[in-house]
Amino acid sequence: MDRIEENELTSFDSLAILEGLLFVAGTEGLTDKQIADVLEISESEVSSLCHTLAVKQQQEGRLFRVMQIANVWQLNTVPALTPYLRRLSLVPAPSSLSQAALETLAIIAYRQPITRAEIEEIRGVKSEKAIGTLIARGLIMEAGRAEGPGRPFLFATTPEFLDYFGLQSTSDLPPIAEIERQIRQNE
Amino acid sequence: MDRIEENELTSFDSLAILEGLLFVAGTEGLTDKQIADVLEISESEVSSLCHTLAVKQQQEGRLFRVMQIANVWQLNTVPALTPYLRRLSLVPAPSSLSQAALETLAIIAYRQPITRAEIEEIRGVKSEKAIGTLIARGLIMEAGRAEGPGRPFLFATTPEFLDYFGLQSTSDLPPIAEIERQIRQNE
Amino acid sequence: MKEPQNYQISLQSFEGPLDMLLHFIESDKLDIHEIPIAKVTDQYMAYLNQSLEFELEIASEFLVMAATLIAIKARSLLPKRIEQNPQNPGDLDAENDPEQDLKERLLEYKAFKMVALTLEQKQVQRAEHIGRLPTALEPYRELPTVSDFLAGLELSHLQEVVLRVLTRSQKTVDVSVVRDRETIPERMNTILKTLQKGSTTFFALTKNRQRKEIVTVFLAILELIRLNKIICRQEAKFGDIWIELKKTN
Repeated sequence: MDRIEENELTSFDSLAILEGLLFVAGTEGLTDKQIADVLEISESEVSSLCHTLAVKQQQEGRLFRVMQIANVWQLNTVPALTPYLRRLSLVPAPSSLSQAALETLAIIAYRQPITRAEIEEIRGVKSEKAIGTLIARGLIMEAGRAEGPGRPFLFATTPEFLDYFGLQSTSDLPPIAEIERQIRQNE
Repeated sequence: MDRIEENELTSFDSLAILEGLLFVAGTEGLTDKQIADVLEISESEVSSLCHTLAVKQQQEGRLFRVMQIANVWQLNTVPALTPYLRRLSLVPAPSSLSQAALETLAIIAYRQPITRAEIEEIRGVKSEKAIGTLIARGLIMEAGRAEGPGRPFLFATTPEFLDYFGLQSTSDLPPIAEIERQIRQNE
Repeated sequence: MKEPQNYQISLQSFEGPLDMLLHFIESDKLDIHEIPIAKVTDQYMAYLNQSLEFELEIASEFLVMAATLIAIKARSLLPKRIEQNPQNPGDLDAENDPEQDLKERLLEYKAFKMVALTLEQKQVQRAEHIGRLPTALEPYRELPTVSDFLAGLELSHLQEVVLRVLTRSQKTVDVSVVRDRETIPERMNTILKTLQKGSTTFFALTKNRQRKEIVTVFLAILELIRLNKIICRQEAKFGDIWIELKKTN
């Protein structure tokens, strides 16, 4: 009896950990290997664990679910939530952009597609919160992944961003190369 | 009996919807008003609903929780998950603020809106660099100009400041007079 | 210079002269209000001299503080110019007492340093609570248009759905009924009337119906889409199709 309970606890815990990890991973998702490494299980067990989690989420009536998309596992909302998201999208959210968000937006506009690490290198400070704000406001979006270790997400401005400024494409942004050159010379 | 079950179902559904909405809002979080509008409840009911959700999440052993920070409700992981997130490098590398930035921020938090000269008067050193860092990180912002010669900029903390330190409002910090009194007494 | 630890600490270790003075006071466990200014001044000047020896750059703030300390020390050595009047606490001399001012500044600075420490701890605690990047609500914001709803929906999907519904009750499809054009306009009107009461779905419209009627519904919907009267949306392949009236402005 004790043994069974212990196993149940362990299995329950792995599900909770798995769900927590997927929660933070967001749309980047996690691969079989990543999940297997963290939970110290074999890669072949990952799929079954994810399905167990999906069943648990369904049974508990949760409106987001683990699903496998393009070889990564990620948490996504289910269509039943859509009407509420539509309603939420119509509730006015705080509209002004912080200085940090504005800077981040400007960098993304001129240097897109760009990774978070590259943005942070240019700004010299962490920019996660600013990126979150810009995504939530529909000003930037994830646009593929960079090559290299970790294959981090690339960010780009949305079509709505261009529409707002009446631009056909980002190449219509006022040029900065000349100004940059002048700044460098003055330094 | 039927009626009770119906109520339970409704309450369960709002919790699932609430969690789904918070999931989508991510680090941006949702205000009382946003939640109330979408769920068609009064703003005064939001807090109790969120607390019910937090209890449910805890009972179900989930490793993320609804919490109120900086006047918005948001879903965040609990510290128990941090070691696993570390293994996946999903935890942003610690980038704590410098002592100078923390001191400057402390002064602005209590004395806002405040000019750079006033900050430097209290700290006894130049604080331009610290102010620059804090602006870039979105923790403080320019909030108008002071009267008097040169009309210097006034600085104030941003909502992100509250979020960064997990504060509900600046009144979460102990009154500075109280701290000074303690220092006097301890001597 | 007397204490060897002096060599281990440079001016750069301090956030400024106030920070350095606090360090002396705290390491000697002194009360801010009882600081023996003479002793602190000596320590302070020793540090400055040490920094000069090592040719370290000394920020002007440290020199200003040195001047203040020396002024206070000199003043403390002089006899009081005016006797303190106990019945006049707002004594001009007391108000301008630089030693008192310095002590108040140190007290205030120490209080903020303690807040900074609290913030440092809160920063660490907060960092343990990690959220996820938000999902953009922009796609939900605008009332979607026909093309939004139909994006990704091909007629072949509609065909698949209708075939699935048809084969749900019966294995074979009687194709001949498709030719029954007479009822399609009628069905279109019925659907439009239903939609005026609210949106509906394909499954709802075809529930408990004969396959002949189902085909008619399907064709009526196709016709209504073509006429730009309704909006259809299918969340998933083989899923139900949401149907609503197109608002005409």
